[in-house]
Amino acid sequence: MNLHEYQAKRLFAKEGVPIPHGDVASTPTQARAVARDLGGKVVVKAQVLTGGRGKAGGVKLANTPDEAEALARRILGMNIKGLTVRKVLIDEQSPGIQQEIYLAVLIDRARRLPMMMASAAGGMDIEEVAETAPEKIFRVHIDPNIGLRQYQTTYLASGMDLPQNLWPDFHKVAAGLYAAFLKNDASLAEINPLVITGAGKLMALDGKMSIDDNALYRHADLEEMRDVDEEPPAEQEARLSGVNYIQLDGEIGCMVNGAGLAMATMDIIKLFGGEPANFLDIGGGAKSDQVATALRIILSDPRVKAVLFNVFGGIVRGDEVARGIIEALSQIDASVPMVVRLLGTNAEEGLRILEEANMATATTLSEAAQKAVQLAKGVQR
Amino acid sequence: MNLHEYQAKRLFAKEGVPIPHGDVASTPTQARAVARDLGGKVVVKAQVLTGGRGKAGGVKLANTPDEAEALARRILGMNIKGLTVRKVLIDEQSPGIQQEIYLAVLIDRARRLPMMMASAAGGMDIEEVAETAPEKIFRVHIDPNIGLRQYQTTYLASGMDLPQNLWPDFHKVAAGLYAAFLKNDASLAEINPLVITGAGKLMALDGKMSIDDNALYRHADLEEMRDVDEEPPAEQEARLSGVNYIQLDGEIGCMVNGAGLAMATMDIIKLFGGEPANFLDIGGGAKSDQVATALRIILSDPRVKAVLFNVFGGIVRGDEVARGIIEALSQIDASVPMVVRLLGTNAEEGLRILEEANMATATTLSEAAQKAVQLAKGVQR
Amino acid sequence: MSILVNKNTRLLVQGITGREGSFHTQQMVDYGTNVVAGVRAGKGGEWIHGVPVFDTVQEAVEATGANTSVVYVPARFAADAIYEAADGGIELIVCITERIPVLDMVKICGYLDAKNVRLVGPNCPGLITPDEAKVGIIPGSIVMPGPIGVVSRSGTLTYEVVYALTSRGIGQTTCVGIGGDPVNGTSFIDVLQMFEADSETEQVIMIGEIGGTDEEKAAAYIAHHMTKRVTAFIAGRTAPAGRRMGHAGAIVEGKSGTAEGKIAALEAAGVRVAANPDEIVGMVA
Amino acid sequence: MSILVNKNTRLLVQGITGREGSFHTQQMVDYGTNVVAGVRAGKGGEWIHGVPVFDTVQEAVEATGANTSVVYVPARFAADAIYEAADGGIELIVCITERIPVLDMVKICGYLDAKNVRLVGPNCPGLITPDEAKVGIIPGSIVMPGPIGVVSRSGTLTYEVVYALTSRGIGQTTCVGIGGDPVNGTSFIDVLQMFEADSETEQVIMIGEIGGTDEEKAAAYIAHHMTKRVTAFIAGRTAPAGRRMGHAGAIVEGKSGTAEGKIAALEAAGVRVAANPDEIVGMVA
Repeated sequence: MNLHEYQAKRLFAKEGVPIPHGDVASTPTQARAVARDLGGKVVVKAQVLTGGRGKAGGVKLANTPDEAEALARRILGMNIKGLTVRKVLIDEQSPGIQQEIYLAVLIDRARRLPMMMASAAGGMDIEEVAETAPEKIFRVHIDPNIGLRQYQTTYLASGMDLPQNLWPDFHKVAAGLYAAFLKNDASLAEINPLVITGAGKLMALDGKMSIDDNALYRHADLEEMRDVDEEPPAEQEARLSGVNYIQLDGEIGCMVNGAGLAMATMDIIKLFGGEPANFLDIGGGAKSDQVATALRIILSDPRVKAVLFNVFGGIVRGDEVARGIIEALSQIDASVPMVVRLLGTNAEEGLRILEEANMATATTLSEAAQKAVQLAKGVQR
Repeated sequence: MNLHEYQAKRLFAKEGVPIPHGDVASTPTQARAVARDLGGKVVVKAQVLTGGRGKAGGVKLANTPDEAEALARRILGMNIKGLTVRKVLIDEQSPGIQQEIYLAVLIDRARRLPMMMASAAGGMDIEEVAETAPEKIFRVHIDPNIGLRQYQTTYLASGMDLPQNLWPDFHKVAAGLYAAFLKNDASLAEINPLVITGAGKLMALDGKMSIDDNALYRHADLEEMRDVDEEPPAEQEARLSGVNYIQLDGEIGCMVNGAGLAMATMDIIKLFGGEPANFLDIGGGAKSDQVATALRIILSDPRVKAVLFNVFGGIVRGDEVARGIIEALSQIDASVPMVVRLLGTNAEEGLRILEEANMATATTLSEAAQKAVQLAKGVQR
Repeated sequence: MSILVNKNTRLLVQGITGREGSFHTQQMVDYGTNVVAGVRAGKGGEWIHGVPVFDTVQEAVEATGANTSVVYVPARFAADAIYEAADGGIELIVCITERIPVLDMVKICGYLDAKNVRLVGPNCPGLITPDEAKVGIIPGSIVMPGPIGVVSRSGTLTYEVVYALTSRGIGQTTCVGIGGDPVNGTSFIDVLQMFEADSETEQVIMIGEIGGTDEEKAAAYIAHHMTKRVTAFIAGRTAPAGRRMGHAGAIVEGKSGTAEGKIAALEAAGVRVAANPDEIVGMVA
Repeated sequence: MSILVNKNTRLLVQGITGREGSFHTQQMVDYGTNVVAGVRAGKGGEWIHGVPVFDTVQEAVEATGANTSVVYVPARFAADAIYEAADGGIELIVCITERIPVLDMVKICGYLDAKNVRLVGPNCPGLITPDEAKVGIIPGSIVMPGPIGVVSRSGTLTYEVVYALTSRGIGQTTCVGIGGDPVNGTSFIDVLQMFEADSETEQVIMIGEIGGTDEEKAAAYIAHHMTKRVTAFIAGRTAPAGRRMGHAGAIVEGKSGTAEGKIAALEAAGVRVAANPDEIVGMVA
């Protein structure tokens, strides 16, 4: 789960990371009030869960509450990469910035440890820095048993040639960022830029945070931060019933168990000239009612012209899946043709159930995909 | 630093360990008020930092507030093993106790890990159980990186044959005790007895806790719990100036650097027929003002008839020690004879300073101890 | 021969009384796996599918000599189960459970490394050595003994490939699902190393997917250390780029997280990469 | 020969700019120890007593090839210094600092064990191999080369014994102060093992004190594994029993924490135990 900038920065501030004074607003009037309280010179920032908002015109400076209101009016409702801006963050301006630093913590999958990365070349172009001048990015791995140690932040600060009088403050910011990462079960916590202000202090001007979905059960406070407005309704329903669903642009709905097999199924649909309408993994241990929900979600997409079921039972059982399909079809008026491929645990029982209900079946994945592509084309005719 | 029962139990309760309702009282009137609030049937318990208070009559049951007041009057001011009782804990009685369990966490020096011990044979005689039936004591080592795990408390509970319906509660109590141990940098946290009440619930009837003195700098709240009334004034002064001093019954004051050498010095005094008046380790890095304080403390004991200085410089420097002695002697009217033995780092400079001041010196430890014993006897004549 | 599990496996089932644990214990017993014990605190003394249940792993190991465990307990109890297995003297832990928080896995992996205990998974289908031992949830009906070692980050995609092999009469030494979580116990390299050392394994099939850099590292390993032929499939060529947050992932992975990057690395290492899973069978036949 | 430190020791001083660090660096340099670097964050680039100072251990190790470090930093920064040394590639860490909380030491020891890094101390005087290297605070003037290995839990009591040896012309291979804290890096057994294996050490002197069970464990080790003669002294025969709290300590240690218990265990293992430190010299002569 991704957090908005204002949410991430508040979590950082809780751990002692300095952030600008500011508040979030949902209307131009609110934006004006916040700007007035901050003395007028503010920055108005679209809160939207995607990158590139700056280039899209979602971040603007205002010098008066009037200007802030006008900018908020322009930015609120703006569409950035398919997402509607519903909130703006109004922060006080930080004049005379001396330097922009990049600082982040994430999981390094290869070393299986959290890693902190820092670079003196912060700001927008950090990915380019990573590619063209990787020696400008300094990294330390953090042993979770002993935490981030002062010598590690000294190594980063000294590597970045940070002025020595800022080393103790940098340690506090880095320790705060790591604490926010750890306490909130984040998979990413990033400050870009961390600036040296005109007054010579460190301040986190922007913040990003992704939370490990698997850990949300122990963070009720974070679950409440979820911005359901930014989530397509079908994906929301899927999430609530434990199904992993991502809507795409094609015409063949897929219901598969296992993310790898789901991706392979999409790949093979494309290989045979079709376009998948979605990624859908019903997950391990899926019960028949989950299968029914998944099918309802697939069919709620009007672009879907055929559905391919590809279930290879292991922890999922074929009979449960078959019953879920039959149950769902009894409730939905499904005019769309379907192909079912069922193998593995309890597949025989599942196939018996499906054949009783006159469903079309297939044996190999290639066969199933080709049938689905043909069926989808047949409907188009 | 040792905590009183009521302090330890409050720290346990903070971590979710059930304790009886109760409060502490310094006067019989207060004791009466607490007993009245608790409904009259209470237990009155002397709060004193030593064992054996039960046998000394420091723990008594009362059935009415009047009885509680009378008992408090009798117990307050009582002398138990040299310590005066200044507070009593008034707890509600726990009727119908079904079983007494022993539960403790401490550092196992050999394994270098915290260890939890539990026994179904709790109560007063647990040391005897340890000696005669060690198989009745169950132990688990706790890796501080992963904490106390549920399977470990299951092992303890199943080993003790605790009724299965109490296993979840026992896990909570054990986890709470370990949390209290860890959060407060304890070297010992002990519940004895942990009882199964008549209502079938677990409850910590007594509690003991020792805090690691070296960690007190990060626990201002615990430092405030220190009961300075239970500390001899000389030991308190020593502690505040960073000197490790324990008053004994003999006539030869010792000032030594290093605990091992201090003990060896005491041993050799005894070997030559003397009795040490104290254990005193001025510690590593002792400065001259600390030496002066230490000497003042030694001489404040009227039983002292001679003083033996035994300082082997390493991190402590001989010249600093010598200056401290001279400085102290310039402030104190010391009629007591002294022997100084000074070796190691900067010893030459120290000896020069001492010889200038006409102090008696010795070369070997045996020689120094013998001289001190003779000087002490000379004063007696 | 085979790797990791075989006739000498003495299997302990953690969470044997749960819905999944009980169902798959039956499947493993039916397959002929030597399931010697189950664990569920509070159910010690009971029997399930002819398997004795104990309150703790320690008791189970002492009583039965179990050397391998398989974990079916729900995610929030899985870390506890893995630590218990490691402390109880189990040498190989196979964790089927999915949705374990990644920071829990970071601590678990560090702990197990220090103890020299191997973990396969989590969020994996387990492993199977045909006709010897099935540990996890890979359907026994789709495998047969033979010369191919299979290792995969994916669950059901593994079944797909193994089923196709068996349908064509090509058997397997051992099939290992290492799981697709960001942090897990056993990597491609670990398993490739074991297959390289296993005298009966003649060829290896490796099934990867997008994300992380495990396939790229495996490619480097294969190029320098493998004498046996490796055939691969990478899922996710058509997967849409997620709405990425922040720059950190890109800094770490660069282009290497993509299917194209992985396929290029593998092909550079001499690995033949199939365009679809059905194709693999023809490539190893 | 000798153990742990010698002419090949390339010493790094952590906390080199502090009062103790600076003073003892001078002493170590004067003794002829190969002090190659010092560390103090923020003072990188400076020089102290002819020794270059670095901001981090990593930089110091890269620049100078330091293999051993000695820690003089104050207690609340000592854990950080030890972790830094271990992460920086130091093989032997000698921690002079006293008053480190015991729970910090528990974590440190676990961390170092997993990394295979040796720690001597904390709260110890360090070690010295006469005429080769002095690491810590043992006065160089009281030692001389010779055939006796000395190991001790006490600081100044060690000096006492070593001084007596040297005064009588009996030299030492290496003198090791392991420190008297409840949890520390190196035990009597670790050092006894090294002396047993060291070809130049002919006899060993072991100096213990009351508390814990390290001397008893050493006694068992000596009985079964030592061929060289061990002579011991235990301080604290006359120490008063502390006002003990709770029963836990007694359950763990029983009678073994007392001087009587330790002396009995050592004598049962064939170790001769001196009644006072001056006596030891005559027993090894």
